[in-house]
Amino acid sequence: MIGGPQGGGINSSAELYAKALLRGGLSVFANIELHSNIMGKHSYYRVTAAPVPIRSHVDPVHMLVALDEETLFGDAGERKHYPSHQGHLHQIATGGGVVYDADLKIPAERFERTDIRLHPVPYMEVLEQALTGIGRGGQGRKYVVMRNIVALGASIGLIGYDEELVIEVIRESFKGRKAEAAEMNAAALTAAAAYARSHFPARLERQLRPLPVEQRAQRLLIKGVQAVGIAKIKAGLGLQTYYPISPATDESVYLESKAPDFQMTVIQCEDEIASINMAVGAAHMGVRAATSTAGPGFSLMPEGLGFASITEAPGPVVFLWQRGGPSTGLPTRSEQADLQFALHPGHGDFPHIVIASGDIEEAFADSFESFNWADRYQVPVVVLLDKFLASSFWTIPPIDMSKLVVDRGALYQPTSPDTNGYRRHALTATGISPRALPGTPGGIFSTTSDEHDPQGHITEGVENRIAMMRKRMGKLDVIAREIPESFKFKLAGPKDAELTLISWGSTKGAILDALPALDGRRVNFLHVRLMKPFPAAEIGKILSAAKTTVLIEPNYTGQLGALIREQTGVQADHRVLKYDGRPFSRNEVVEGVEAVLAKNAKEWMVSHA
Amino acid sequence: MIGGPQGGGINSSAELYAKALLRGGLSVFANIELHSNIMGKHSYYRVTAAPVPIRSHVDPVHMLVALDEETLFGDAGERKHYPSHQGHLHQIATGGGVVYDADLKIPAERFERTDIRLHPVPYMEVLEQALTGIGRGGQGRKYVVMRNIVALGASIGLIGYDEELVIEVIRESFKGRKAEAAEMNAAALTAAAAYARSHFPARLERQLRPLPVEQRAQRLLIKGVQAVGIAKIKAGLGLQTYYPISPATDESVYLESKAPDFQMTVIQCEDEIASINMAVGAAHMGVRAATSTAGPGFSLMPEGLGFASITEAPGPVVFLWQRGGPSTGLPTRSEQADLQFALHPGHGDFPHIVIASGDIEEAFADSFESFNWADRYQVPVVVLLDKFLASSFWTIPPIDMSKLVVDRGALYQPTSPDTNGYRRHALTATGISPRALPGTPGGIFSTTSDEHDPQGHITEGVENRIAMMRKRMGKLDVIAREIPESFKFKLAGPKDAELTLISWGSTKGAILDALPALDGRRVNFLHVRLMKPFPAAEIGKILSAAKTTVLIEPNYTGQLGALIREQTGVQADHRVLKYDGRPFSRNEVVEGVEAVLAKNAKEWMVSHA
Amino acid sequence: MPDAVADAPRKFTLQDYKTDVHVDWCPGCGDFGILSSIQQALLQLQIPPYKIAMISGIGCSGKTPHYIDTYGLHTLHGRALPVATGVKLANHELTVVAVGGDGDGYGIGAGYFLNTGRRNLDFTYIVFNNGVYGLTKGQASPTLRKGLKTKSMPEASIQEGINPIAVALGAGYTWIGRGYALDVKTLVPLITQAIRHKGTAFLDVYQTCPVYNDIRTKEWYAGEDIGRPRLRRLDSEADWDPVVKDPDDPDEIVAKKVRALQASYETADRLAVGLFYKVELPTYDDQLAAKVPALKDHPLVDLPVFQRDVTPLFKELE
Amino acid sequence: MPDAVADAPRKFTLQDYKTDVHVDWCPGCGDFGILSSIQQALLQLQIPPYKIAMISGIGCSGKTPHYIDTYGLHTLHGRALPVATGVKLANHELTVVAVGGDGDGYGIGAGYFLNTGRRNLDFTYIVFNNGVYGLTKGQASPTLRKGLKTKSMPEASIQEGINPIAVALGAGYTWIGRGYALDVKTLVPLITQAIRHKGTAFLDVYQTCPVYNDIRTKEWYAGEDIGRPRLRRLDSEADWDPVVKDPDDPDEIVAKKVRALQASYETADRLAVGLFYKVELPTYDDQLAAKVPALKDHPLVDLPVFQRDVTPLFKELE
Ligand SMILES: Cc1ncc(C[n+]2csc(CCOP(=O)(O)OP(=O)(O)O)c2C)c(N)n1
Ligand SMILES: Cc1ncc(C[n+]2csc(CCOP(=O)(O)OP(=O)(O)O)c2C)c(N)n1
Ligand code: SF4
Ligand code: SF4
Ligand SMILES: [Mg+2]
Ligand SMILES: [Mg+2]
Repeated sequence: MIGGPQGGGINSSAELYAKALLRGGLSVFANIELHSNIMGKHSYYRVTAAPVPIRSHVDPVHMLVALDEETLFGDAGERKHYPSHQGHLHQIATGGGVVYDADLKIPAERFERTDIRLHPVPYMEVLEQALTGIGRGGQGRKYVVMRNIVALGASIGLIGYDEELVIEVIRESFKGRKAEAAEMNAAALTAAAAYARSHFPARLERQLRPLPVEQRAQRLLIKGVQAVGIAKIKAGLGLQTYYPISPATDESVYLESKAPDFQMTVIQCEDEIASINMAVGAAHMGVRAATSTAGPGFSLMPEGLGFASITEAPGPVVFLWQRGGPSTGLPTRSEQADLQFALHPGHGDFPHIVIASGDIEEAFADSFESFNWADRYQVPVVVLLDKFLASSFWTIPPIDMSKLVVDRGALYQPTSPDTNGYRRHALTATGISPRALPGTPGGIFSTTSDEHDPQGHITEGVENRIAMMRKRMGKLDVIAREIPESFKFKLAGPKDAELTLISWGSTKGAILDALPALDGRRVNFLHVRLMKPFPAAEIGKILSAAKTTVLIEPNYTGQLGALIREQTGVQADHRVLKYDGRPFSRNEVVEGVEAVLAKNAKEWMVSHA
Repeated sequence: MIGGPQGGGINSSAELYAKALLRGGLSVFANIELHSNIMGKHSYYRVTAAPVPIRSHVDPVHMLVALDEETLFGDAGERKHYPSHQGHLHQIATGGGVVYDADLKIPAERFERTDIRLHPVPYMEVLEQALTGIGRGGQGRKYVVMRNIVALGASIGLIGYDEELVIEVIRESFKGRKAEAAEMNAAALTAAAAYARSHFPARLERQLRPLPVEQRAQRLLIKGVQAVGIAKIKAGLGLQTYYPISPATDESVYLESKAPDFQMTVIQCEDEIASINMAVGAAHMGVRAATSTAGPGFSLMPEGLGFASITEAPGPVVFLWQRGGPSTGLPTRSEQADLQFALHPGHGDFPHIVIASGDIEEAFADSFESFNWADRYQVPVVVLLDKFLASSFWTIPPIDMSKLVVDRGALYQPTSPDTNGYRRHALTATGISPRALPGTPGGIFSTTSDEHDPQGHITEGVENRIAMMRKRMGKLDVIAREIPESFKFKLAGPKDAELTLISWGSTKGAILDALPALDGRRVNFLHVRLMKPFPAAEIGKILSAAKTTVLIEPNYTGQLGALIREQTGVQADHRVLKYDGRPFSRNEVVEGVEAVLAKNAKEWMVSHA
Repeated sequence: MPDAVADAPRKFTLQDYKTDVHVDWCPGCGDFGILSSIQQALLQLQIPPYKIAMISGIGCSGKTPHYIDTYGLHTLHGRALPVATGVKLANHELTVVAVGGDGDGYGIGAGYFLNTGRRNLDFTYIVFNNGVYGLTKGQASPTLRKGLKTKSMPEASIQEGINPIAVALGAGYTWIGRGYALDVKTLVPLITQAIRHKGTAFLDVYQTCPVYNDIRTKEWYAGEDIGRPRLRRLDSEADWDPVVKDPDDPDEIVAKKVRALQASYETADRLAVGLFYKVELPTYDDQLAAKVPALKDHPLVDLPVFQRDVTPLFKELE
Repeated sequence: MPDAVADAPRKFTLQDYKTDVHVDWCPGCGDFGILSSIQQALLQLQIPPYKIAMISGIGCSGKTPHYIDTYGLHTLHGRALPVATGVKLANHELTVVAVGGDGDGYGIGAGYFLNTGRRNLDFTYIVFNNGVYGLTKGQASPTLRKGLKTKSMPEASIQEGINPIAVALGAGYTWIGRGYALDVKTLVPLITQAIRHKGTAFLDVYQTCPVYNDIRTKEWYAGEDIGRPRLRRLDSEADWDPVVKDPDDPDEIVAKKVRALQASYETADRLAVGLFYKVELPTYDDQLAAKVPALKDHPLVDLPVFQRDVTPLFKELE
């Protein structure tokens, strides 16, 4: 773990390090915690690595790299009454080590820990050395930002990882005009590693080595926003609308950077009401349109979603990157608490699809298929994601795209330019009416957010109203029938388990990684993905067959639990909840499950750090 | 029933008539159906009366008064493809009668009904006569609008009601400068009644007579918007914000007309986002603030509701007058389909109260108490109402206000002007923190929509986050404990019924009136009112004890049914739904219940007219 | 029909721009004048109906698209502009005309009115300015002046009406005009110019609402009380020159905007109609095409975007 | 502190307007200048802290109320004005100051910026105009001019920036000014005037964002590249007279508005700061008091409104 002030460079050193571990054939998981602040507040990055696949983080730290004092001891000083954290010193596992700036002159006693290794490194001195080594003596102050690389270098030296791999990555990330910077960073890294090895000869218990070259499989280090962005490009995204908001902005920024190459239009709107409505307008024209936002932005979209649904627009697809709520809440933290809102995002009864992705592969598949569903069923689709999935780096094998097909749904082919033949909202068996692409002779239609007849004109007639409600709502049954089970849920583990864990979204990784640790027990894990239309029959069957059930959710009310009970009547025996604005760690899952079972409690809250 | 083009005067004649019936000691129920259009489209008004209390309408019509031809035969002509209605001729009960304009020269065969009485009345001719009678000969064209009074007069003559009572009401409603108009209308009414009696001597089977004077109890004829408006005035409403939208506007217009007398501020905002946020700002200042809207406006309020809730504002109270959805939908029609949205009106988990009133008395009580709850628990409150309740006239005895008390909740009394002592969001046992009224020395606080510490300042600390989530959400338990059961639900009829009907909101009246007609069966009726926090234990107990349950809702998905199952696990055996944008009539309730039971169907849809 | 139409090529007839939908506005409503002016303008321009998209908000005015036989989206209250923007971005080959009421555009839609002006996408926005919220029964709209009370208002308005022309100037609209619903002869050419203009054209149209606005009536505009018409036609003034000659000359732009602002203020008995301001600047469409050259020849909806090759994107992540 | 303060009565000290909350803006952020200017203005006016309500939107700028020891509501993104309006309506004895960013006020909040100008409630609105969305990492804000690209933007903006002063003139604000965050000496008096003004005062403040706006830097405003300051002080111009003498004279109003508009347009090397326009018109508060006389002497929150006698209302329904 590396911690320090925002803007202090922890991101780059953590990401360089993670990439270097990947190159060494290791499986890496890296996630960041930061404040809703631009500069100065405390932020920290966890990098977890193993020779076997991992998809989550753990709380105990084996190597803490501190760029400042607060990282060690917290900010209890800052405002007496309410410290925002206790520092990370106490999180270091016995036998673990800490790297910090010797210039801080922290007396060893202050650490109050004899079970860990202290590695004070004079950041500036080492930096100066390194710079001198490449003929830039005395320029340390100018390059003070590079302290983060010094700190990284020292830790690399201590865990015994191959620094060449790090330097390779550094060189790649500082190219062209920045080549010089690459060399300075490389020098700093090497110097720091050397310093660490020479001053702290005793090796750390936990050493981290690259795999032998021949064992290094081809893998990617990818964030949720990248997976979603690439899937949308693949699916044929035409228009992306957005209004800046964390954690969603990064996805739009990613698409923006690729827009010229892939002939897309990405537009920053004046607000989320404009974002959703522009997307609805574009969808009606036949373009695959999407908008990305977080809870506060989604709270401005009910109006637009109802409009899209009643006018049977083919979309848009709304990517809802959840964050800590309610209201402005915790803008840069993680939570999965927008499910119930996403299920009822407006007044009246109208059809839409809600799917929640659990990991990179699901986010990719859901993002791609959503556009097919929007076109095919002419409904808006909400893809639920979150800050943890958005900003964490996951290690995955290359994604198989060979089976991906694009389905634009039923299009109207005018037989004659005579417009009167066409009914945009024609009543059909499936409730789906072939859509004309505006601009087509003979396809002329108008439609409205008012109740309308098959031609799209306003009518308040009773028979028509009933027919239209049945047409629109009936589509949900068609959707439920046609979406393959693989998109609805996954049951991992033995069918006849004695313990069934239930969860959704990005908590998936921590739970899967925790299963082996729930020692002895015969346990399986039901991960629910399609939230509307809900696979009630299938889920109901699984849960009524289950012996003991534990619901695991990162929100206060257990929103999936409520949905499951509403749809199946089944209530989980126990609930493990977390609502501190931080994602579940692997050990928190284990701890929570063990606790509810041991205490036979209805509910248990977990929160580390 | 009186029908005709919008702007044609059916409202005034129907309302004059209803008032006259009330004065005659009868119990009256009057409801209107109209188009979202200003002039010309078809509208009709039902006036139902009986010597015994009634709170609903029935579909069969005993006297149809037609101001135009469309009222009889519908508009199938207007746009070939999709007629908006079939006219009301077919709704006339056998033995019933119809009054229409003889000048329409409709051949008797065209009525295709030999079982009803036809009363062609030459509206203009009668009007001319009447005007001549008061020295205004030849001015008929000028007063053509009075044809509605002529039609009314004729029907009064035919049903044999006391026209003096009508004239009394006419005189009251045309006062001062309008006195002249009163006399003209009175003359027209008398002339028409006389014409009817002389030309159609054969009396109608169904005659309507006033009760003997001594039997006429003191009663009111009141609409939902009036009941709510008066309750808010009584409760101490300070600021009402609104943006025009049917069916909510009438409530604000009512308050606006009373504002000067009662020292209130009623402000028309630029949109509903402004409406809710102005109200939140005012609530924080200590003023009792409310906003009134319909579904489309409420779809713009999630953001403001979350803001009010996380900042623990004492309110506002949001009056949500439901209408036909989704989206713009059916602006002037009735539906109860905003419940699920009102329960989850924003992202994240936050506390608020949702209560749905079933009739005038409940609307009055809920409107009054909501302000106490908002102040006491510092949460926003949503009162669910609908178009049917808003615009229908109900007959009620005077409301007992002797037990109404105002509760402002815990207020902070500064002990010293030293501001640092005060914690606006102090952590207390109940989760409720005494609030200071801005302007008070020593009460200074600031608060924010970001997660905050007890002082209201931003902090992202984990311990504080957990404490604040528990504080806010914990208030829901306190609320559930403290709100009296009488506000939670009502169980009408025998505890040990063999059939239990379940419903909510304004459908209450039709169901209560229908109970006697569900002949033979031992039936009771559970009317649910407090939706959040939901009285799960009590409702669960009642329903698990129930033998056969029938859920009755005017929406497509059975939204209360979903809530009940989510909260109690109990699913109703049968569902009677109606989603044609019209309220349940008494006979539709009977028909629906008989049908699901007879066919043992899971679901049955009813729709008359 | 003005003569202009007679001379126009007869390919499409007025009938081609009309639907069989019953028009449910009140008798004598000014909306009829605007509706027929739009239809006549489209006729004069001979734009194929299937190449037109009419986008409206909610209100009496919002019903317009149902009466014009082109593609139409009758959207949400106050959202006509964002939807129209999405429509144009998706298919810039369509002639897009957004219409809506003054409450729709300057009240709930004010934020979009302002921000749409900044983009200069090539479409037209026509506001039916009747001073009231018609469809909700006559409350004051944002253009109603302070102190005025229309018949269905309990009391006179205590907030000032906005000056839409002034706001449009501040927002950056590149074509700004005003018309009068009952003067079809001058309204038709204004609409044709607005549609022809490359960039976002904003046209505010004074519209009578005989049912609720009993102040600005037909007679009031005609100035029957003051013996002369209240409407002053800008183009009838010799020295009126609202068109910026050199878009790169900030001084000319400011000068023309300042004159437009001056002309836009209403006095009790003088209201200006006509073209207030026009400047030719690169449209948003042009600038998008500069980033994605394919957009020069094809609308976004026609680009070959499906199953794009994303392998290079994955490569970046190894 | 400017001398003015020294002369002011010493009842409340600067400390009284400060909290112990850690200010988490970036080093060198222009917001520091605005914060201390507001505190100094309040000090000069000697308004008791408990009689002040600071209302803010969301953004770096939105954090301001936490740093000023008065009542404060740090609301939602773009909603500072509606909340401030509700606050003032509820208690007009409070001095209400709304603050927010340029994205907050002119982007998502544009509709409220426009419609608030129409009411003329007696409060002050200060916009921190830094040309970027600071807290979301530097995207273009609505004031960023077309063609400009700040460092965290992938490409230059292709939409025009709005002219807030011009929009404010169209919206009807009765006091319109502009300041510069790093010129506290002139900013303080502008803020005191704005707060003293009876009616809605709108003050746009050019603010440097050293982290994301690398175009309009401290040096740029100082005009280091052109050898003279870019900022032009209106009050330093002899013939500058932005105050309307006769509010009943429409011609003077229009003339003054037109001059204000003229002065408001920025050129590459000239930006005006100071008071652009001021007129004394009846406030919304005054007009409400005309309807409810009790409001003359008491704020709404103090009126005896509970358990009103509603029997007459029921009588009407018998
Ligand atoms: C979000 C929302 N709020 C309120 C309404 C109700 N509503 C319908 S039309 C309208 C205003 C109509 O006035 P205007 O926009 O001027 O159009 P006009 O009817 O005058 O042509 C309103 C407030 C709505 N449909 N949606
Ligand atoms: C509804 C909503 N959308 C988006 C955001 C995310 N957001 C937070 S601050 C901000 C903009 C900040 O820019 P500005 O208003 O100019 O303030 P500054 O940070 O520059 O002072 C945005 C878009 C939000 N909080 N709420
Ligand atoms: S209400 Fe007014 S604007 Fe609406 S249709 Fe009638 S006359 Fe026209
Ligand atoms: S990002 Fe810019 S505006 Fe925000 S605090 Fe930093 S310098 Fe100031
Ligand atoms: Mg209007
Ligand atoms: Mg900004």
